[in-house]
Amino acid sequence: MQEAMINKAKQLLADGTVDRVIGWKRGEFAYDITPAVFETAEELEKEFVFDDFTAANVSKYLVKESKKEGKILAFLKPCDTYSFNQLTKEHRVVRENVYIVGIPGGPKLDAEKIKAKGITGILGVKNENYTLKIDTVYGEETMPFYEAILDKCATCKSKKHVVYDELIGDEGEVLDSNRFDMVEKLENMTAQERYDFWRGELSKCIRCNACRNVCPACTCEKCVFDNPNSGVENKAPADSFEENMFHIIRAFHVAGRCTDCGECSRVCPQHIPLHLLNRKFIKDINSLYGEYQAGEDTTSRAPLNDYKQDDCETTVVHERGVE
Amino acid sequence: MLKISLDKLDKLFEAISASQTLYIPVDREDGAAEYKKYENGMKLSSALNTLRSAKDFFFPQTENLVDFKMEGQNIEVIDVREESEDFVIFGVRACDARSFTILDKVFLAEPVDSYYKNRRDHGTVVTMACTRPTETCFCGTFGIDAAAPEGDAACYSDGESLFIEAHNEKGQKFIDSISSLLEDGDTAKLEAVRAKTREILKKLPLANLTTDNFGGDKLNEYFNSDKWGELSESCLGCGTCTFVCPTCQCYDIKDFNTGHGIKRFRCWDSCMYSDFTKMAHGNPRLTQLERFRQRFMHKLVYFPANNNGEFGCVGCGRCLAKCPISMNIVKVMKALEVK
Amino acid sequence: MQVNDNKDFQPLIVAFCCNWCSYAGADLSGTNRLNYPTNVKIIRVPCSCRVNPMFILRAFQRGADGVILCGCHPGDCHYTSGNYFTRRRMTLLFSMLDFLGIERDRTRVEWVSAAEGAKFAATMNEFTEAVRKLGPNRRLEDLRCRKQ
Amino acid sequence: MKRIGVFVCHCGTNIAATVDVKAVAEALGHEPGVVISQDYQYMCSESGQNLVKNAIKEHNLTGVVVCSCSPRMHENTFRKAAASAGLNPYLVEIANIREQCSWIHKDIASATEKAIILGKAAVAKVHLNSPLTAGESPVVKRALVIGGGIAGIQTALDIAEAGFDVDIVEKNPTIGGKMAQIDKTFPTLDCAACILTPKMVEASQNEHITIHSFSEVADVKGFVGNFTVKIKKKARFVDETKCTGCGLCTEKCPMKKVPNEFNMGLDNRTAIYIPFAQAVPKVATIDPNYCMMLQKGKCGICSSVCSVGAIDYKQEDKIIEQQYGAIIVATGFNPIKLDKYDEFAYNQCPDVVTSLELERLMNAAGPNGGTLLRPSDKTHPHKIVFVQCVGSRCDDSKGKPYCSKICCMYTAKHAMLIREKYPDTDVYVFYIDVRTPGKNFDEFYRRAVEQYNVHYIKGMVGKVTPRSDGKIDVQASDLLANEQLHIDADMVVLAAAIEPDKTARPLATMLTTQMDTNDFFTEAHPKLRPVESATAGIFLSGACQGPKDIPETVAQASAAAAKAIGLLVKNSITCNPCVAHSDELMCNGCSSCEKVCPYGAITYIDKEFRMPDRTTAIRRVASVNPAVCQGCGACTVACPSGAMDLNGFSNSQIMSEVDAICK
Amino acid sequence: MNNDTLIPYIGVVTDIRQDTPDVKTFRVVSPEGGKVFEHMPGQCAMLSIPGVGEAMFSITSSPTNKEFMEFSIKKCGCLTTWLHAMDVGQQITIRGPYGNAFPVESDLKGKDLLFIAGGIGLAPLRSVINYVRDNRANYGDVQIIYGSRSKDDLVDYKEIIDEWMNDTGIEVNLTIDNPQEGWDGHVGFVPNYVKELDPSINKTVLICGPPIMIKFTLAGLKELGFKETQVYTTMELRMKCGVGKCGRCNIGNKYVCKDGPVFRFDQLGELPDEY
Repeated sequence: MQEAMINKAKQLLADGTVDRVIGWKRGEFAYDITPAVFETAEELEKEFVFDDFTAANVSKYLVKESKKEGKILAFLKPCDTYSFNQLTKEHRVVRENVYIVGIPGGPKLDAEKIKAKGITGILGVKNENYTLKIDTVYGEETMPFYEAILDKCATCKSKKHVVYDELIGDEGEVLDSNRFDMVEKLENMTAQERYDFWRGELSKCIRCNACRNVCPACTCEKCVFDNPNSGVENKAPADSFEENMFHIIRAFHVAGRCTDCGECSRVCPQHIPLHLLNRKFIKDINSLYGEYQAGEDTTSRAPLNDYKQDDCETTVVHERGVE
Repeated sequence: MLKISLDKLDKLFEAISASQTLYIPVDREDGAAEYKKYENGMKLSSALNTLRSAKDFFFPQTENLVDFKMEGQNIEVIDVREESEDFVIFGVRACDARSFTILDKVFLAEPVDSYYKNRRDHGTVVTMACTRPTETCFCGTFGIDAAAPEGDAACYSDGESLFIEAHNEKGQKFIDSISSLLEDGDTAKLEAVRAKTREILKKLPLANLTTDNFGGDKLNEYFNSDKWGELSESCLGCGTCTFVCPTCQCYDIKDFNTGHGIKRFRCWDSCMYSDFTKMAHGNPRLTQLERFRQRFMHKLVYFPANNNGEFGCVGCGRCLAKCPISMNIVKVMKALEVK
Repeated sequence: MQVNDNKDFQPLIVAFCCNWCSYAGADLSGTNRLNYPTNVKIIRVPCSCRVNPMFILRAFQRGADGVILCGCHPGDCHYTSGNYFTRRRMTLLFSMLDFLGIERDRTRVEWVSAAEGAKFAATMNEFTEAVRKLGPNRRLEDLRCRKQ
Repeated sequence: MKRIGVFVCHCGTNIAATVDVKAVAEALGHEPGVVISQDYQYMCSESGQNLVKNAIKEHNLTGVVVCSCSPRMHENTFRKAAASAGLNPYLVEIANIREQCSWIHKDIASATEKAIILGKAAVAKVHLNSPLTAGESPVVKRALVIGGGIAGIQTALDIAEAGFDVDIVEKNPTIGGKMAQIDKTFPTLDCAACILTPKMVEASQNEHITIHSFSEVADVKGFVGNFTVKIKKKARFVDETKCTGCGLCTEKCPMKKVPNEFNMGLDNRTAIYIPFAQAVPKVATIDPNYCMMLQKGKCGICSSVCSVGAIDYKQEDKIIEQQYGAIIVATGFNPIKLDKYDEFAYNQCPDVVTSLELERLMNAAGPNGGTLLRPSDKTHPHKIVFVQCVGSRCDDSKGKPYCSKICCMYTAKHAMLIREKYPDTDVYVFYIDVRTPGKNFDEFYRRAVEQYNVHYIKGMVGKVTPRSDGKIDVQASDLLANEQLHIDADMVVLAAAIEPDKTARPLATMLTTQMDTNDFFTEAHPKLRPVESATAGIFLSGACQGPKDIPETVAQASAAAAKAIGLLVKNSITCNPCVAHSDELMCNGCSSCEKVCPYGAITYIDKEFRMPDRTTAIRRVASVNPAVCQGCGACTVACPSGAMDLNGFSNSQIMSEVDAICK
Repeated sequence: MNNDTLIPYIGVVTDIRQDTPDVKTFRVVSPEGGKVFEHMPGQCAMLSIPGVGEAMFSITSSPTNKEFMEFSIKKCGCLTTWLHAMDVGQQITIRGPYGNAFPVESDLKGKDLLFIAGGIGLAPLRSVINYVRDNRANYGDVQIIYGSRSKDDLVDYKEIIDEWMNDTGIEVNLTIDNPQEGWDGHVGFVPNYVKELDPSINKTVLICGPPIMIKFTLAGLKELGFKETQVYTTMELRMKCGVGKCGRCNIGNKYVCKDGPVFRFDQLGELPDEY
């Protein structure tokens, strides 16, 4: 696949279709892959990588990149195309300046999951028939591939690209994922249990803003949390309230816009399952206002910018689940 | 050297925590380790290092500096400082231990930061030698020996016993307070373990990374390097690297109106943030390139320039593991290096 | 469930009322001398759709024990559709607060028309009582703001 | 930091009895920025206003807080006072310590405490108020009257009299409304047609009035001074401009079995019809549900007999669009349906009729040519029972909670007319109360009782049972005599409650006006602004606002006209400056705000910006049209970055109020 | 515990002077009377209204003034707007003094001095000018070149006219950007005026003003033959702590709040171009 992508990129660069390519660049280790822009065939040959660790969603970079002169080739996984579509819908990217090549999705691996097994000194990771052979300073270790995949890939919602100019590989399908299982599990807890769960999670927040800064829905020119005039600006989780406030408002601001790409949880240094907040909104929207998948198209009305006269009343919250 | 059997660690912790607050690294459900206030029954984490650095003990993410009461035209200043209680941080790794001396150079320089000093004076750092360094470790680059950590007192494990020795008076006082649990031990096996650790350290992928080409005199070589654009291109401008970094100490001072007074607090800030240097009429670091450059120039050039060549990095590897887009000081050093 | 019914607790209730219906309804309950507790403090907004979730969280941060939002009945919005948006926004927000384990009864949306002075008073009595039973807001307060 | 003056009103004892106003003034005097804090007996009085004005000048105030009654009451009073003292009127905030404090609380200590908090919130808000200047928007000098009954006609005539163009939209083929169906009017007993039809003709002949009969309002956009209305002219299959109203077609039409709605279905009309002789416009209309030509494509007689060729079977509904400066709602009323009142056997027995049906039965143009006969067997009734309050003053879900107001009087009228014309007929009236407030009303009622010997019985009719002998058994209780009665009546007349027309509710939604729970339009103020709706530029005329008799309706119709004229004479109106605005530097151009704006006030422009790195970039940003924006604030919440904010109710202002309240 | 520099003192504003349409000068004393602390010319202090903000301002009064400190503050942000709106008697918080100072007791001693200021840039120089006036014997000739947008924008105009211009051995050259009614003095931008006046290259120059003015003036001075080692300026960057710890004003290995704000141009040249 990596070869095919490099060849495609070289071809498109050569024939002038695109001027730049956004993809992923090899790191020091097996897993520390960085999104990068390539401009020449040499760079691509040398550093372009596409493997089990190229999980990063590069759509958000296109907000900036698509406004530059010339056209950029973006390799988008199915989940990334949803983000891209949503950005197009919100006029945040210039569609004409992006040439999208759809590439197969994950599952991608999570180095943190390998490390959590106590495996240290990782020198190389190989996938042999869905068993990971991990070469370490302390000898070779193995673990099942599926135990090391990213959470976001474990609950993949779709292997189908919703936008592309060209595809490499076969098109997949929308999956019947079990992505709401955890949300449901929490809904079935008592309020006290839910409170304790979230206090435990959110108290870990160091307010590094990685979740926000990586989020393709968070592309505000100025975030309310950075704006001294917004009344909610803050830099540090100075009180448990601040942690709640930040995450509630962030989730609310992306409600109906979040495509469930899972990047927030992937990048959280504290492993807070932030995607659950977004998924709760998605689940509510689906069940209360009809199935809606942000990013599926570029024309539909976002659920929060829409209404029906016979929408349920807010009391629906009181009427269901566990108190 | 004095030692205690590893299976008696509980006793040791109980004894320490009886007289002062004890913090030890413990495992969290998600596999990460974090410092927790010791309570009976807690188990010392076997992880190499804690997810957050140990700097929190002396330089917490937020702290209240001073309170104000406003009444008409008048302002009352309320000093909220209190003498810290004595505490012990146990199990600090060599890299984090070194970070304290780096933070000291900032906070204990004149004028001394009394908030930091207060906690530093009351905290005893008990370090723990590494036996299982990992691929992201590069403390050796900064002359740190993971098998011989600094700190007020240091501990070493040979797999059976925990050996402990004092590095200064504070450390000695600590050892004295638990001496009844300790016995003299033979260090032969320990020395073998340490030698093995040092062998592993040499085999790590970053073992050959050196600071030879960095330092206070390298401003011109690196500041205008054309590499910064490429390196910073994918930086998200989040604060993860700075917040997990044991030596990053930039802070912001903010006021919070509680409705019945003003709390002035300081909190960690990040030079990676777009508003870090923003003023009413402009920003000297306009793009992520400048902000990204600042962080690494500070650690590799500016800090050594002011501190006799000491670098502002201890090679703990947290940023290597945690950066959402895996851009880090090692990649920067390798890309920039002019030999 | 709270066993203690917090008889002596005086909750602080912030009520956001839309200018056209609910604020007028509140006025009417005054004109008709229909009592409700002093715990309720009303903030006038042009439309219920002006109420940003941030305002609600802000109130809780600052020590409110309950927040109620009143607007025109669906279909009667002075601005045609404002309260329809309110309804969606608040349903999702309240659901999220519930998801985080914040007591459901601390938040409410009620449609009160300009003619429903009695409903306004009754709603406020009832809501205050419901919040009183819950006791002080502890799960969504900012400790720094707690009154010493 | 603002220099704020606080003015606490006693409102006589309205506030001062439950709120310690001195303590409020004293406490607010310590708030930051407050340089003067005073209390006064009546702040809204001239001397009270002067107190505010003088303080503004003397203390160089940059903000004013008045703790008084509801801002809905006197906000404008104090804003004007401030403006006259040179302070921008939008630097005034009202703390509502009467309706929302003193009137609802009894304990002085806690009410005072609350008043102080409300005052603090207003002070906190006024700190963040900025001076606002109202923009202007032009007024289209044309009015629309919706409904062509006596209310609509009167309003239209008055507006036209003032020299403005006015359009009447009437859903029926003719104007005239309910009054056209009425026989005589109380308390003078003059003929309704005699006084109404000249007005109808006057309306049709007035050069300023355009009548859109058989038409409906399809869509309303815009705002005061500048409404754009789509009017649907329903197909009547007759060219209005050609039809002379000769009536030949109606005579020749073979389809003669169409229930005649003008006569309450008591007789029939033809498929092509003119509702009544004096209809305006006097133009035939084809009822497509019954016309053979339109239903089956066979017939065409009307077309062949029409000498002017006015029949057009292919006519379709037509939408016309027109701008208006003001809209007057005059949609009127209908008697309620009596389907739920089985006890009165209305559906079972043709001789149980409603009062409006009785009007037609007694009318010379009615089904019996003015002779009162029983609908069942066309015999003369000798005993008639009137039942009052059928569906009015009900606390169950069948009827209406309100008093329909006109029934007592028209029943007295009916009773009197019957007794006058048919002295052999006994008339019984069952009533709960007889309500006769009004000029010469009680005298009228007393004449019915004393002069005409109408049997008024205070009591309820329990059951009405048609008997096989054609009589109707009326079971009732006489509350004064405390006995059960059985009356063998020949006819029973039910005074059915009246309710707003069914078209009113969807119309209210289009107009963005409010209705009460009974679907009557809500006036802007129940006492002081009874003919205006809360929505600027929309006025209320007649029974759409509440039950009314004819004199009251006409009075209100003229009042609504006066209000509308007051608007139309202006060349432009001052816009509400409390509108949304977008901070272009923060705007993402994402279109969320545009999606939630009910007025289409937000558009997007591509604007060139100087970026921080000194390059320029074109960015898509939102732009609000302040003349179109009505200031609801929906956009402010839809905007994730907070770029969109609302003048007068900004994020920071509301948050500062929250803070002050929660302090 | 020892006093910490982050814990401020209280200052009382005893006088407010409207200097220009957007500049006010505030007189600050300690609640007990007298100055809150001593300072040297060029040093700064952190002023704050708790809850509103805290910012660094140069102390415009001379250390030789033993009664009070003065700050000339231009209205440009949240805090300064607040300060401009306050009344006499208002308390503020104040901490400092921060930063280095102009070397009035070393390098500048005995020298002929040329002060060049633009707009509010006079504020830090006024401290030095008055210090020099009060220790006249220690310094040589003094020339002041001061320009602003208009006559109304000249800060401390009254003091300049009434005091400075009447001092012997002080030459004051004023200029405004554009011609104005009631102004018969020089019209033109400061850098050009400096070249026109062609000051002796033996002078030591102290310059402060908007960056663009400094840039062109410096270039002009170099043309005239001045060396970078002869020219001092004072800088402004976002600061929080004032003591070189918070990291905000870091340029290269310098912290403007601690190592500055006064720099000689040759020192600035060694720093990365990030100010």
